[in-house]
Amino acid sequence: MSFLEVAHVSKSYSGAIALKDARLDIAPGEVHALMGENGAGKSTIIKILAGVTAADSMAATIDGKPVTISDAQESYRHGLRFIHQELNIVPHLSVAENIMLGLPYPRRFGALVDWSKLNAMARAALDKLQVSHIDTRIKAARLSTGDQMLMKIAATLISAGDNMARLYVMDEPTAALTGAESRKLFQVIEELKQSGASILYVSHRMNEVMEICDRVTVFRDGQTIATRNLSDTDKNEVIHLMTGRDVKDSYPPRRTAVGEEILLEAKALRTVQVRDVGFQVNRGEILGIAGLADAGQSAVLLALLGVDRMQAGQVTIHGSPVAAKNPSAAWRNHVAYIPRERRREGLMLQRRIVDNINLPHLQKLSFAAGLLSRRRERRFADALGKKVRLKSGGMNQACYQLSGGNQQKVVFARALGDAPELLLLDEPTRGVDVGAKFDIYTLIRERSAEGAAVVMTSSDLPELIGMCDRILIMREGAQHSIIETDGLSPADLLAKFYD
Amino acid sequence: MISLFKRYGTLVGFIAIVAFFWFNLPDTFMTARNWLNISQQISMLAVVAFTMTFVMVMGDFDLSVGSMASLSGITAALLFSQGYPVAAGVAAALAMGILGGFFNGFLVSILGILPFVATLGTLTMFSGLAFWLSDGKTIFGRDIPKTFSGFARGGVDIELAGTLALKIPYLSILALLVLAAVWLVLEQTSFGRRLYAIGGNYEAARLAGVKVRRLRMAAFALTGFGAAIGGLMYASRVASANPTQGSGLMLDAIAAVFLGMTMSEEGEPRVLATLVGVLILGVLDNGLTQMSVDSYIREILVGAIILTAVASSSVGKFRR
Amino acid sequence: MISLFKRYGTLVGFIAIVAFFWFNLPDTFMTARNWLNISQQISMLAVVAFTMTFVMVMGDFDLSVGSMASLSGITAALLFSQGYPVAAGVAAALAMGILGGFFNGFLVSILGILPFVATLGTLTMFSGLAFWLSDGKTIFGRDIPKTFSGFARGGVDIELAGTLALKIPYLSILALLVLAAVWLVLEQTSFGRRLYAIGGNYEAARLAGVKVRRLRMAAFALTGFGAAIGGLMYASRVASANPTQGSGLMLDAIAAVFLGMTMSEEGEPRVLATLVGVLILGVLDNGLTQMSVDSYIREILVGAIILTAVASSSVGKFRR
Amino acid sequence: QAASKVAVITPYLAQPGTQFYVEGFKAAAEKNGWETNIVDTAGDVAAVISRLEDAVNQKVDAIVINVDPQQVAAGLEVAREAGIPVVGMDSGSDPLLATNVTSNGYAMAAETAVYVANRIGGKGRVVMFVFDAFPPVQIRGVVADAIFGNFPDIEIVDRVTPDVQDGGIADSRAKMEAILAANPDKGSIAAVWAAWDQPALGALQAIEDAGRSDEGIVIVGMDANPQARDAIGTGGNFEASMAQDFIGIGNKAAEMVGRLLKGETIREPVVYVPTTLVTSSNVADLD
Ligand SMILES: Nc1ncnc2c1ncn2[C@@H]1O[C@H](COP(=O)(O)OP(=O)(O)OP(=O)(O)O)[C@@H](O)[C@H]1O
Ligand SMILES: Nc1ncnc2c1ncn2[C@@H]1O[C@H](COP(=O)(O)OP(=O)(O)OP(=O)(O)O)[C@@H](O)[C@H]1O
Ligand SMILES: [Mg+2]
Ligand SMILES: [Mg+2]
Repeated sequence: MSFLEVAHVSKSYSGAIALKDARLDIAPGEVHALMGENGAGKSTIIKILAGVTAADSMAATIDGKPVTISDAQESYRHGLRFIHQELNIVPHLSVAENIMLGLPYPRRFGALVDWSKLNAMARAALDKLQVSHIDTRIKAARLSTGDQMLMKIAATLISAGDNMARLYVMDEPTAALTGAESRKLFQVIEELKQSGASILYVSHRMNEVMEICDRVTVFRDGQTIATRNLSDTDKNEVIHLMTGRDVKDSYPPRRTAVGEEILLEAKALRTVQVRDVGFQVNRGEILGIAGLADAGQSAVLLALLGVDRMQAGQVTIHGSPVAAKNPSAAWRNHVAYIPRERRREGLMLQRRIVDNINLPHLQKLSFAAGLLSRRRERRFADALGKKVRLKSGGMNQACYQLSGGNQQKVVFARALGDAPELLLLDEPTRGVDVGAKFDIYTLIRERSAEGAAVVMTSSDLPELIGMCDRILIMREGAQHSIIETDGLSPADLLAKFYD
Repeated sequence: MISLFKRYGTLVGFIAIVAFFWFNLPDTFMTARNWLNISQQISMLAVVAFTMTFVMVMGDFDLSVGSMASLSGITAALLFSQGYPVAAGVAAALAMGILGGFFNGFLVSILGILPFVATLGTLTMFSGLAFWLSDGKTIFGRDIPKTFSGFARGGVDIELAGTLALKIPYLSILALLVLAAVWLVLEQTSFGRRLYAIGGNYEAARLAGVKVRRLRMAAFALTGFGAAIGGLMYASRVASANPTQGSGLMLDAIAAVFLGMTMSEEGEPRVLATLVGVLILGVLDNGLTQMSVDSYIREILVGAIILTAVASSSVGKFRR
Repeated sequence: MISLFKRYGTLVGFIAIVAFFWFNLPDTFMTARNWLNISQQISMLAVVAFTMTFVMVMGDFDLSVGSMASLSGITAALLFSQGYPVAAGVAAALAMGILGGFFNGFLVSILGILPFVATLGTLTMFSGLAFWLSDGKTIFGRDIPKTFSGFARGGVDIELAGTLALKIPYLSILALLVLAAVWLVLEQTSFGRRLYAIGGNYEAARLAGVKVRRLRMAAFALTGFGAAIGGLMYASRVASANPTQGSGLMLDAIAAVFLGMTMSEEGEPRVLATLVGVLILGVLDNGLTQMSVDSYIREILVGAIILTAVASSSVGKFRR
Repeated sequence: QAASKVAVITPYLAQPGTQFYVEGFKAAAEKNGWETNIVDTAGDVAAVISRLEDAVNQKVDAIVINVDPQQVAAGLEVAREAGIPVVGMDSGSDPLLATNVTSNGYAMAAETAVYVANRIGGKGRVVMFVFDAFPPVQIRGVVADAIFGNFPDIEIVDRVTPDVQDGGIADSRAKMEAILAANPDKGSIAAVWAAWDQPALGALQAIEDAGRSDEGIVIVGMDANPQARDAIGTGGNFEASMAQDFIGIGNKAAEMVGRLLKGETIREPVVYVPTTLVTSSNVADLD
């Protein structure tokens, strides 16, 4: 018998349908994958199960008995635990407090927080993950993104009172994790499974899903398309179910030769975060940057963009040092950048898609005296939206209403706006579905074939190997080596991160 | 339907208020003359609120506009009293506004002081300066040239069938011009678009190549400029300048912008919406006084009416 | 080192101010008596600022505290004048504060009105109510019982070697008690920690199941309660109540909290830091008066000094 | 012998009247060679107590206040304990004050109200501008109420409390414009009685601007500030105001302080300084 069964789940946001009669059932002790393209409704059903979004209609049973989920506490009492898609941390609270967020704190003297016990509980949760390097008393803001994710995972492992955790729901937990951290997570998932709990697992990484999941339910356009045992199916079928078409889960091969001309050159670069970085990238070349969490991959991009001030060294972009002075100069010189955290650093969530896409290109869209032409704005954004296959309710929709993957596409569309000659991409496919990923890879290849140089980071190692010509390895803020990707395996690459 | 009501709740509220006064003051409220009066009464607040929109678009605000308005009036009057021509006094006052605004922008944008603290500090400083320059006194009478005070009394005559039908006050016309200018800049230029981007996500705007610091400075300067215009209009209207006369403008201007914000989908300020905010404040004052409502009860009513108007539009819209 | 200075720039600024006055007023400034004076002078502002911290921790603020303080004074005085005992008047005033605070919380948290608009609306309403209840008059003289006004004059005598050495004013003691209470609640109870969570990331708190609406209401109620206490202290100190007497408290209280915020790592308010903010404002007033600085120049100086104190700590710390 | 130190503390320095008291006081103090410290608390009464404490702490020789003494009793007691004499300048009498120097507010209000009643022949509709939150002004309202109440044919149209944050002119003008709009008929308003000059000036502007200056609406104010005198001098609707001798009050207060510093005691709890009704006939004679 199923542990949790939900059926007839519908939800619409002021007219836009997110879920339409969707269904999901989860057996005890299984790892159940929930898959679907961006915007298919995965996060929405998860928020409904968590009691933080109200469904328009739903029939839920637990152990065969009908239940309601009207708020977060009720969901908790049913034994459901959540890691939501976006990293929702409270930066100025301590790690321990973030882990205990929403749960009653242990008390002494009736009212006051018992900090020792609080820290101990948080510690215990982290220990279950075999994480020992995180101090529970420091502020969450000081953790690296990967550690923040581990913190959120630890939070689900806390059991307060006699409410046994029976289902762990993880919405794209590995999107912000490095390979090694992901492995740790998979171990934990295995242990949780052994203890009899179920896991509902959302990810756009096919390999992960094939590796750790038992069954899969596929959503498309808010509807449940199918549920399969993963042993009875394969990647291609799942992708077909998701997209309704045939998409390859692979990397479009390079079709043109790397150019001769050096476009980007960094010499002995040093900023507050990185040092000893030096490399060249030719037109038509793709350089990857890899390393353990926070080894300085993103910081290299920030230095190239001119965000972090250079303390030493030199960066030239098509021969000019000016282009790397500040972001505004960089964009003007046809450098485009995709930030790591799209919500915090990339998007104006409350504003329209068209405004988000056009932001760096306003100059070019306006007449004399800075007067804008609405028509030009609209056309420009439309064309780019089409190019990245953006799924939206129109260019005037606000970005917060888009699913995560489509938000990423908006950021991508912006970067492609002005025929960039240098693309700086920090985790360009984070949270993007297979189909869209392939689209993005294709776009990167296209730009590259047109003579652009690309520098990208990714925690998805196969992606780096599949897309890049060379990979620069960072270790603790310093450049370690640059290796060719021909014949490189993910395991080889991972090994380079350690001594 | 419901969402329309939510969006335009504040506008509906405004219309309801007008309808109410029309009904209760059938003879005097809905007349061209009264509306011209209202337009003139709110013109100073309007100019300050319109230009306040520049900084509020970025999610900042400027508490110093009131004392800047006073300072601008004092500056002009002081020069008048020393025999300088009207143009010189006005120019100096406007320069003072721009300078003060840049100073605010510098504190907020370059030094990184929170706008509330920074402009509270300059509020105190500008006000102290106004007092110090004027020695705390009101400057009036012979010291204020007739051409200057005449501006606020004058207007464009509109003749109908050969007889003088109406006089559209210069003050109202000036406010309209400022409205048009602010609208153009905010809605139709890349400068304005970028201010909205800063308000939408400062970090994202910066990483997308927007020159955030410079723009923020410029926006504060424009707000200071507007405050100075407002101060001059005020001084012209009362044919005098004293170091506190602008202080009432600040909270009202911010309130007007916020009232307007309830009407935009994503809660960002729009200058046309600010106009509705200003009108609500002005009409309530005018209508309730005409109805001889006790001044204290009037205050309570104004608060309650504003909240009701806003509440209907914001239910479930903003999280914060 | 530099980062320490940035973090504690405001504190360093405060110490510099104290040192400056100590040097310039060697006989009178750094005396126990003067500090007791200062502590008493700032006690009302302190209480309002401390409790204002509750809502500012959540990223909200409350503009209505000033008029709530006035209203609370009027409520108590009115009951006194009708012969009710002191306890009844005080209880009614405090109840008024909690009620008004809940109303603010309701507007902000349930109806979703922006705090600025909501509390600007209630500012007007409370002030109107205070005027209406008191008929605009100052209530004083025989109407204020001696036990009530005596509180602000009294204190705990401290004897040294058998002679009366010092009197620690009740007002100062009360402010300290409020400080301790607010500190305990904010830093050491899960209620307070959740307020911080809401301020740090509203969405995260909501997704984690924190009852954000209810907590927000409660925080506003506490701020209203604090404003009422402040109002009573003020009324006791001036042995009278009038409907405008609290109005100066609002901007200063918010400023104090903001000043304090410059001292925390992530820019969140902390009540102990708020205390430093209050002290800066109080010490400047006290010292500059003792130095016989012209009132107008004093204003300019206060603004400039606050900005300097803050600037050093905020360079590059806050983006917004 | 060191110069005597005198602190002048007021919350109302922004108001013209107070400025003249202070000017008069300063002039006299300078002659006596005193060191004066003028302190303005910008409307905050509790801050006056604080500043009193500071002044005592600073060991000044005398203090002058311009605020209701009952409200600052806490500070006055501190001064008394320290043996520092405090003189009130238009602040009300109180046992804690050595004396209070002022004009007779009751008499002033009576004089202007009676002027209005006589000018409109004891009948007509009158708009009053009052401000009850400030005790000395509140007194004026009460006296005027009593006098108008004594004329059965005088009707009070509205008793307006203008918003004084902006100094009072602009808001009073807006209020008057609304009242004029609500009473459009010629002669429907006979007079405007204002408890101080700013609202009277605002009302004047509103009436002139509405093109109703020929209806003979009588406006009176009080305090005869320079702007009001100008208006009275032009012979328009603004007909009368009461001139307090502000400078004189300041001078007199200084005289009292001088006597106290010499060690004299002062018997009278209140010392009155004469006032004058200002109309177009005598406005030119006053400077
Ligand atoms: N607050 C909202 N307002 C309006 N529409 C919304 C809102 N939240 C989600 N949607 C819409 O609901 C649909 C489902 O979104 P959801 O976030 O569940 O997608 P998802 O399957 O999790 O996608 P992804 O893989 O990109 O995270 C999308 O079309 C999205 O635009
Ligand atoms: N995880 C945490 N997050 C935030 N603050 C904390 C945390 N742990 C401790 N603190 C702060 O540090 C202070 C001291 O903490 P500590 O755990 O040493 O408490 P304690 O007073 O020693 O209690 P006990 O006797 O139970 O150990 C606490 O009062 C609290 O303010
Ligand atoms: Mg999702
Ligand atoms: Mg301990």
